[in-house]
Amino acid sequence: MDLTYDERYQAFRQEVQRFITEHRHLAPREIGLERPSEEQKRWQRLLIEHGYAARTIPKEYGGFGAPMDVLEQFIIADEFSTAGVSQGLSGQGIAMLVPTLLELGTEEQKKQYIPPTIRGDMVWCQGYSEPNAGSDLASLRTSARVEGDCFVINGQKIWTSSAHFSDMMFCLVRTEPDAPKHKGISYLLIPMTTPGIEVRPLMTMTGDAIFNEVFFTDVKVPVTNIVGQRGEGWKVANATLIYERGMLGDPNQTTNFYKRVVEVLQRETIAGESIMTRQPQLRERLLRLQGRVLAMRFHGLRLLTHFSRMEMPGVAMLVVKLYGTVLNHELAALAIDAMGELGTLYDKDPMLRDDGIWQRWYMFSLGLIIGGGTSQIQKNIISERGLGMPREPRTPEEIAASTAKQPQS
Amino acid sequence: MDLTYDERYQAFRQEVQRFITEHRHLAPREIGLERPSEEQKRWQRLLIEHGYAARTIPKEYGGFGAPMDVLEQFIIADEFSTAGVSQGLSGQGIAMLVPTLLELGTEEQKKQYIPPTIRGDMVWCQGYSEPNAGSDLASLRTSARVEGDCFVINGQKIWTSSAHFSDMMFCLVRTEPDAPKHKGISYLLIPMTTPGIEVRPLMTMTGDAIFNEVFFTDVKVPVTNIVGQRGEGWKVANATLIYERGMLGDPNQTTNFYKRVVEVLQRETIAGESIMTRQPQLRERLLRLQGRVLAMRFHGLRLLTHFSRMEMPGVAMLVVKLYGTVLNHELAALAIDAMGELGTLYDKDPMLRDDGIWQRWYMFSLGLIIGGGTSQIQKNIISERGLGMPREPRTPEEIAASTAKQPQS
Amino acid sequence: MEFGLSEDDRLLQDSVVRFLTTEVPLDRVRELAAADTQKAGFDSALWQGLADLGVLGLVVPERFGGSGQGFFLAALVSEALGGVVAPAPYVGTSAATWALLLGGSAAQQEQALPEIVKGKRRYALALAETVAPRQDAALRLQGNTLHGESLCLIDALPATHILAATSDGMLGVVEQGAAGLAMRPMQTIDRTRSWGLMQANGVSWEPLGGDMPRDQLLRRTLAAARVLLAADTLGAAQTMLDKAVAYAKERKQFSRVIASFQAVKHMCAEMVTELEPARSLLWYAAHAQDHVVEEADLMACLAKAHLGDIGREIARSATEVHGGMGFTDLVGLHYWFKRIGMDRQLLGGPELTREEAARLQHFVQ
Amino acid sequence: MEFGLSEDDRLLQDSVVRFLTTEVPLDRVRELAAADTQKAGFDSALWQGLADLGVLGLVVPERFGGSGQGFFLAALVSEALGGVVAPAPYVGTSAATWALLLGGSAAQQEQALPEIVKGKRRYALALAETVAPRQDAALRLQGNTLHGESLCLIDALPATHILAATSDGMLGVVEQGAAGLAMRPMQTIDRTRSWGLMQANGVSWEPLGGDMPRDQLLRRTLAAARVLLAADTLGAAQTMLDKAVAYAKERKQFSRVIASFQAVKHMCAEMVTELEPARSLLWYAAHAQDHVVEEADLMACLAKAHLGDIGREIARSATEVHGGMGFTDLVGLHYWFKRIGMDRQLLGGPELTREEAARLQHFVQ
Repeated sequence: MDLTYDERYQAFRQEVQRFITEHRHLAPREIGLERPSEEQKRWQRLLIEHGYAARTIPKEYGGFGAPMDVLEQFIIADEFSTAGVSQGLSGQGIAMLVPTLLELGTEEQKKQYIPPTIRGDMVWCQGYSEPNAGSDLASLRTSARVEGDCFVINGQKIWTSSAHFSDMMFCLVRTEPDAPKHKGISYLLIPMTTPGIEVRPLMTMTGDAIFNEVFFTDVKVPVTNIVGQRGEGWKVANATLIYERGMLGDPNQTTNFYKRVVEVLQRETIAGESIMTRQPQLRERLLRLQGRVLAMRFHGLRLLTHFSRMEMPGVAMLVVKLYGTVLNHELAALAIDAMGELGTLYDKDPMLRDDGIWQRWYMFSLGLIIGGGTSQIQKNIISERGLGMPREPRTPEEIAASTAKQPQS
Repeated sequence: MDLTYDERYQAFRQEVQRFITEHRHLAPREIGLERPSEEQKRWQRLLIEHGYAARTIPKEYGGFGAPMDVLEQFIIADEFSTAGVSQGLSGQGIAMLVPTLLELGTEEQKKQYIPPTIRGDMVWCQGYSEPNAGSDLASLRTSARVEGDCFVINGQKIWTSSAHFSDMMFCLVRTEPDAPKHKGISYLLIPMTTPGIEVRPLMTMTGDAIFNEVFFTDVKVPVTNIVGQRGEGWKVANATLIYERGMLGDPNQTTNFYKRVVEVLQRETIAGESIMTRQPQLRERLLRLQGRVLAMRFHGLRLLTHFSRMEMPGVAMLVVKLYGTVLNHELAALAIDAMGELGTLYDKDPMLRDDGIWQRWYMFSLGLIIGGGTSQIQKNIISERGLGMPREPRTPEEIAASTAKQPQS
Repeated sequence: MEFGLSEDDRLLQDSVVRFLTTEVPLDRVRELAAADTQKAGFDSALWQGLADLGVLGLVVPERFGGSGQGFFLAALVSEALGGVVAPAPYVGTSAATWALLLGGSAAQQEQALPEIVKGKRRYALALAETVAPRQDAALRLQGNTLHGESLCLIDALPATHILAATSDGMLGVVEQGAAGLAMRPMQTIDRTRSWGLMQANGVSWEPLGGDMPRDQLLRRTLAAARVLLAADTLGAAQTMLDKAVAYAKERKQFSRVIASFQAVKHMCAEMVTELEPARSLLWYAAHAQDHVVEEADLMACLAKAHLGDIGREIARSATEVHGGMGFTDLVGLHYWFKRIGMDRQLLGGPELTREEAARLQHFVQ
Repeated sequence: MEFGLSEDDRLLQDSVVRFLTTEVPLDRVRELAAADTQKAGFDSALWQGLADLGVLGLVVPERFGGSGQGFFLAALVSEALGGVVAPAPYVGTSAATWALLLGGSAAQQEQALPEIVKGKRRYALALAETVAPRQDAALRLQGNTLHGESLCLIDALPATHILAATSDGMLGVVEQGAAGLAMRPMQTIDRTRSWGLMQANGVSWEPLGGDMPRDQLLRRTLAAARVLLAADTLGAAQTMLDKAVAYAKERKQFSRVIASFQAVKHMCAEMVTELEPARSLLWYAAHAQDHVVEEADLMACLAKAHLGDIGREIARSATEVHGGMGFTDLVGLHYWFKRIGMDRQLLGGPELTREEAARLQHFVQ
């Protein structure tokens, strides 16, 4: 154990701090769920220029071109997060499409899509989930048949966040209807302005519509808009799905969240006395969660060390999403309980605390427990990949479904 | 809702109370895990004579011969339990064998076995479980082949409580090795003095040996010692298994247990102050458990009402074992925590509290969560029989195993 | 000895459930939830229908137009309303009816009860501060008029009257729209009922004038309200469980219905294992309000806390069984989720009501 | 930045684990557990072996014969010992070593530390009353001698010395067998270590004579002992999980290994999901004892509480995965179950140590 950083990293940290101090007046407020503003794009370009965004993306594709160094990445994230300054654009184009193209795209695709994407000029949405293919993504039904030099797409996607303001979608479709389940899928890039695409907002329990349903009726895209080979879309997507699953626990965010819960217990009162002193039962819950928050934070450092040593962390990595999402949910639940009746306020009530984040997070974190693989699926993955336990034996029907062609229902 | 009892039952309750007052000086101390003493057998005979034991067993088999009335049964149990007076002998002969014989035994079997069993002169143990057939009882391997007018038994049983002082065992054995799994089993009655039987105590985590392993080497019993038909043992046993599963939650016992936990929190101190006032976190746990204890108690009354109306309570009945065993475990855990370091005392330490029941019950109730169908099996039963959810689809191997003959390993 | 529903209980329960199934389809809930907060949480036709069914007079003696069948049935009705997340000010009105019965003067009873039974009078509850005063809110008497503020009134806007407690525990009634009274809606997660904040600036107030001592009356009123809230949670949780089981039997993943996966089965088994004994506890707590008075408030505290906790768990699990669909508005499951979340926080969350139960049993001062 | 085991750490850990795997087979544990309580919980050959491995000098500077590698490694050793439920007085001796390092006079260090490293001196801890005095037990100084009683001494009988705290928080050392000292074994669930009660009637006592303020020394000593106990739990819980997974892969029911049932898989997944982040917390708490002194006692409190809670859960679940076999003595799983149960209760259960953590952060007075 050595939690100090060597001189090179200390210097790097100071450099990041200096950048933040000098430029924070230019930083936009935390980036919301809308198309990037001009201000945000300017900030993004500044970050790229200094290597604090798109750091490891090659210069020829508009990035900073630094070699991969997870400690540097960590220091950047840590400093920006501590300072409360925007780390630039996120979104599925940057998080998922760009890594995929870098690995499996053609040279033309890389040149065409990566530069505008990382600058925020081209916004992407992800078309994976379907109403009948949730955890079981491989059973998707949206089809693409070839007509001339085009794919013609029909079907429906769901959970498509930011579809209503995206330029493009990266999308999984079934191109080989006669192939076994996992083998008939291709990975296409679809301009959202193509005729035949309809985007409908999908309201969630929080009352927001950050997701959409997207309907395709005879949507035509050139056959060159495929990434990887026909029928190999499952593999193309899976590389980044793993990436996404690993990303879903953010110790910095949870730590900040915990600190705000402490404030809630200190601030809220009954008969003028703070909840912290008046309700030892809730204090106990807070301390219990503090142990878990710290465990998560140190666990993040442990994983970081594994990555910096180029080691695979194994099961220690697989548990992160399950642990983190449940923890966020519990933190929000405690804050709500500490506020008693007032913990139920929502929307724009004048007495609303903290902009209503607690109820919103309580629900949204439940969505995260479910989303990207429910906790049930997570536990399957942990036990199988992490502990080497066997898959459930397949039933005769499953064996049939995975080898035969898709049902035509 | 009407929690009053009509006059007939009020009179009955008074009669029971009167009996207890007049005779309690004759009652033995709580009956332990040994062969009934003469005093206990005298008490048992007195109870039968007055109809407080073997109440509904026909007179010709030595019982009291009253018609079934669940409210009467409840009142008897309630009054004896409240008064802390022994309700007479229990044990697997009385609880399981006698009901089985009444339903499926021959007239000779009833006459031969029931009278001495209910008087405590004949003690039984149960031979169902085997080392390789725990939850999956139907895969048992102990075999009985016919030679002349005898079954010849070979194999091993486990979890055989009271085997070391029993006269007889009722036992499941495989008599038709070529039949499918559930269909090759027979239900035999075996004198424990038969040559070839070896009983070895089975130590458990509590340090007690209330269970045994029983080994059979060429053990011969007459072919007439079968209950029901050859190959139908599974059905014979299942009638009483259901009975056993329902019996495992006893609200009176849990209520008494809860009261003792309250005493622990009031009695134990830190720096002279009771845990009840000093540790509000533990008080909260106590109150949380109180809610559950009361829920269980009232739930018992609800089930009683169903039975008295000759209704099947459905899922409400199926949840009892899971709920009750976990609750007992949690109560013991709280008592241990309230005692801090002293909660770890065991065996015969001079400072031991309450004869060491807390740690013993903490472990024993975990055993009950596991025993008689683990909580996993319970949840299968609840979801399938209670909520109508489908069984897991069977794998090709399972289908083969349940239709083909037993593996000869 | 009958611990359970009698034939009559079942008849009433069936008729209420049948009525609500027809009258409160999910679309109606959506519509009212989307209305502005002045109108949210109240369907006047539904209320009149409930009055016509006789549901508002269950605890009211026959001489005042009710059927006098007792509190247990009122709790069953609350459960049924929770089951369909009905937009009806039932908890407030029923708890106030109970307070009037126990603590109103003969004249007050004569005036109010027949109107309640007919659905003409509806009550909000301004009691939050007697449990846990937050934001320094309080109602105080100056002379004969009421001053101050009360938060999170239950069934605030549809009410014609408000049952309000002063900070020293006296119960009385204020008329909606009285001079000096300002009532504003509070926006909460639950838009199937109505929530409000009242400010009183010299409002005319009529104390309940019966014989029951002030403390006892307040305790019994709180107990009734808590049991009704717990019953509401029970009904909502049962519906969520039913929906989860039904969805699991329908939804296919990996070529089989998800109800055949052991993990899903066990989640459902755990829900029902909590729910059924909790129903028995709730039944007793409701029964105790009428028939075991010495246990009425203890049982109400414990039932409220217990249902609050298991309701939260069931709301989560049932949502999770629905997968992503549970998180959307498409199946509307969130109305139940939020209703349960609301019930939990009102008139003392689990930790507060358990602490009260500890005091009632002299476990602590 | 290296949050994890260095190459050297791993080498040491491997050699300790290898040594323990050979030297502490389950049969040896059984044998010592069955011995009478005077002898239970101590294997002198094992202790000498640990001394020969250098394990007793990890925190001791080289000039006293140790290797001065730091507390983190001592915690790794405690984890390894918990992993095999080793009958060794490690927690007591290591915590006392730490106290001597921080708060002993030069002379005391010179005298004690080389003996500790060689395995000749072993320490019991009489500290329970500084956390939560029960049964009115207390140790008090009268003049220069010690009077009173202390309960649940850790590593009581194998000790040659006792590190004891007076009720006003002063630490000092008593010799086993000193005049006026009575030590009797206490019988607990855990027979893999030794527990005792000491009665002092004018026992000669030597206070630690270094410069560290009394309060601080006591807090740092408690923190060290708590981290060692938490590490012991971590090791024991990891073994229980490993055994559960291995058993599940072997055991067949319904024609398939139980590891292929989703319910069993998920139980194991839940265990490891708790255990891995807890390991990270424990690592930091151990590291903090040496390197982040200002967080040393807070982290120790939180780690002890957290491992105490998840240890209990894992002990239950792992037993349950073993089915009936887990309840028997046949696989010996209960030695781990009881060891975890013991660690949890010592020097403050989860609720008490969390309350201490709350005070340390000024959340409450």
